[in-house]
Amino acid sequence: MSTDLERALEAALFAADEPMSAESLAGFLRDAPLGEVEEALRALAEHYERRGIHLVERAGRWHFETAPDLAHFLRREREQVRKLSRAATEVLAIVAYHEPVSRAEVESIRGVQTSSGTLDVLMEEGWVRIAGRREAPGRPTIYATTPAFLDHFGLSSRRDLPGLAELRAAGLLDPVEEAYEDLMGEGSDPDREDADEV
Amino acid sequence: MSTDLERALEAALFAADEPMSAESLAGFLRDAPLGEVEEALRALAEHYERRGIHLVERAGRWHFETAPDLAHFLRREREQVRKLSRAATEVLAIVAYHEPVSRAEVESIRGVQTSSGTLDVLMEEGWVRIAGRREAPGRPTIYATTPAFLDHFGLSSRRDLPGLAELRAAGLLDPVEEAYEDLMGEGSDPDREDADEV
Amino acid sequence: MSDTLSLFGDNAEEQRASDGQEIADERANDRLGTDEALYLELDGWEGPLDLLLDLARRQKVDLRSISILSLVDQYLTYIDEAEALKLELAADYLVMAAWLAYLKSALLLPKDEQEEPSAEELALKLQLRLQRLGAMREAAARLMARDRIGRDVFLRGRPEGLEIAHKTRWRCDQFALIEAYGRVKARTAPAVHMVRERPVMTLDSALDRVSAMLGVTLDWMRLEEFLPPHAEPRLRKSALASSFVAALELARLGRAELAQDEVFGPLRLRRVAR
Repeated sequence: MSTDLERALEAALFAADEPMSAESLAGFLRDAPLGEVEEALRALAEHYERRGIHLVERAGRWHFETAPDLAHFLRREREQVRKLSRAATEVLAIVAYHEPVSRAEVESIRGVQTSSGTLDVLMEEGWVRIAGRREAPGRPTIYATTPAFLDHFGLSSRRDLPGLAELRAAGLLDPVEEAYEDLMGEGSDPDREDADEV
Repeated sequence: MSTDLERALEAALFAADEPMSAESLAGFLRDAPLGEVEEALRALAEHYERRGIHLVERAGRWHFETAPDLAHFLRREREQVRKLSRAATEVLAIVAYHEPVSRAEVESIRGVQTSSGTLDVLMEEGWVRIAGRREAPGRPTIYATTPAFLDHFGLSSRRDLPGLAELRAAGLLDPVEEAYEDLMGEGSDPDREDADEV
Repeated sequence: MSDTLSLFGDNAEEQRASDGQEIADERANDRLGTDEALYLELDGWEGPLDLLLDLARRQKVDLRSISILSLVDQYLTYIDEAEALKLELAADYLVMAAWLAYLKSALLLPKDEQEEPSAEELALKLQLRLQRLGAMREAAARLMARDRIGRDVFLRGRPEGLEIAHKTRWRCDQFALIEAYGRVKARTAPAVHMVRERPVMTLDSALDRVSAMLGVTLDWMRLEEFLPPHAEPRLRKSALASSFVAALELARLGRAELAQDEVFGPLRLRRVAR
């Protein structure tokens, strides 16, 4: 059974927005004797020892905190699946086809600046890893794919990635404009032909 | 001795910055069975009943708060409650006891026009919300109280409104016309005899 | 809220339970201390019904057994005195006064001379209204007297908050990967410009052809007549352009004259006789 003083201390510490010393708590409680306050604090701390909340003293000031072993309970992960962005997919493909590559090389192949966040995303997902540094001026970091990458994309090795010849045969290397025209139906635009010929 | 579940709930409710339903607590605690969570909450509430902090349920959501009997010394430093005007107090009571209620109905009970600021103050405080429109001529907006209202006034549900049952039994929540018809219809109400005496 | 609660008192609950009524009563007492106070607090009432309710409470009886007639008298007296003091009364107080004066006279009339609705009905309804307002006023006081968060009970001073870590899983399939590579390669492949071979008439051959044909006649000839007669359309366009430039060149050299009668009209050409 907790004493009235313990109850009052409990409430005061709970509502306080910063840790409180025994002195200031005693002042709060209509100037209760300091010795009694300290004793009550120790009794309270003992009561909470095996509970989900602990009463702890740090640098002479007391506060409640959640039990350290429960920290993982107080954090919930919410997973959210999103489609990898076009830029990230391109970077991943370049790393896969050219590994190991530096960021500068990825950019030169893509022809576009690549934000550093893009490689971070790929590394966080576990598809790309840092594969060391290139022995070249500036010793740039180089990147490569991981086994998890092969797993996820159903490849047994990087050699399974279709080569350039196959890409071409599949129409995947056609310049964008031509591919567009293919889609729109070839030569179906006689006006356009005439327009070319003046 | 508290169980692991109780400890986890204790910590979660302690750390939470808003009241939590049993469902969301269960979700937090790695999807613990709802029944067990509810049971543990009741056990915890009982444990805290005689302590300086209470675990209370308001509108289906749980939170810790300081014991009411310790109010006066905690209050010393922190008067956090905005003072409500008398008009706002009355409008709040009318909304709470009659909800959902239109502004015209509030005005007919009070016998005065309600300035729009009054309802705004209550809505800003988060105690009153718009609850749709009444399917009646003019489709007037109707108002009701919020879970935050129950929270603030320490009510588990609207059924806990002080004197609600008595007011209802006495017909004091019925409109005047209805009450009048009832009185005339029965004619056996001794109160009415008194009332007629002029 | 009473200040008499002791820190560790056990009877706090009971005390608080009666606070609502106390508050309502206190306010009524404050308000109704003296008649003088009545006038001075004119702004304190929220309309005539509020004033009537306070007057009714003065009768110190249950609202169900108040005397409407004496209530009407009190109200009318109050209004009269307020007017005597030249206090400005809001219109609704005067409207209520007029209505109550009517009610009073109706209540004093013999019943059989009354119209519908009867004075008794009006009086009863007024009483019912006062009861309802009184009930809500009391309910409001009891509500305000409850243990309120931030006044009587307090929440945790500084909660850590529960953390919800949002983790994103990325989705991508093999085709999207390969397609992306194709896209990159296609986009960045060195551009090779191939010029298709096309049937053309060069300026030189047009110059030869036009000057040769000019030698044949002195008459004006349309530019089109210098073009190869059976040329396919694309060659014909090229020949037209080259022949036009050739004609300009010959004119510049003084070997030919050019004429065009109107804008976009036929362009004619003839040899300059020497």
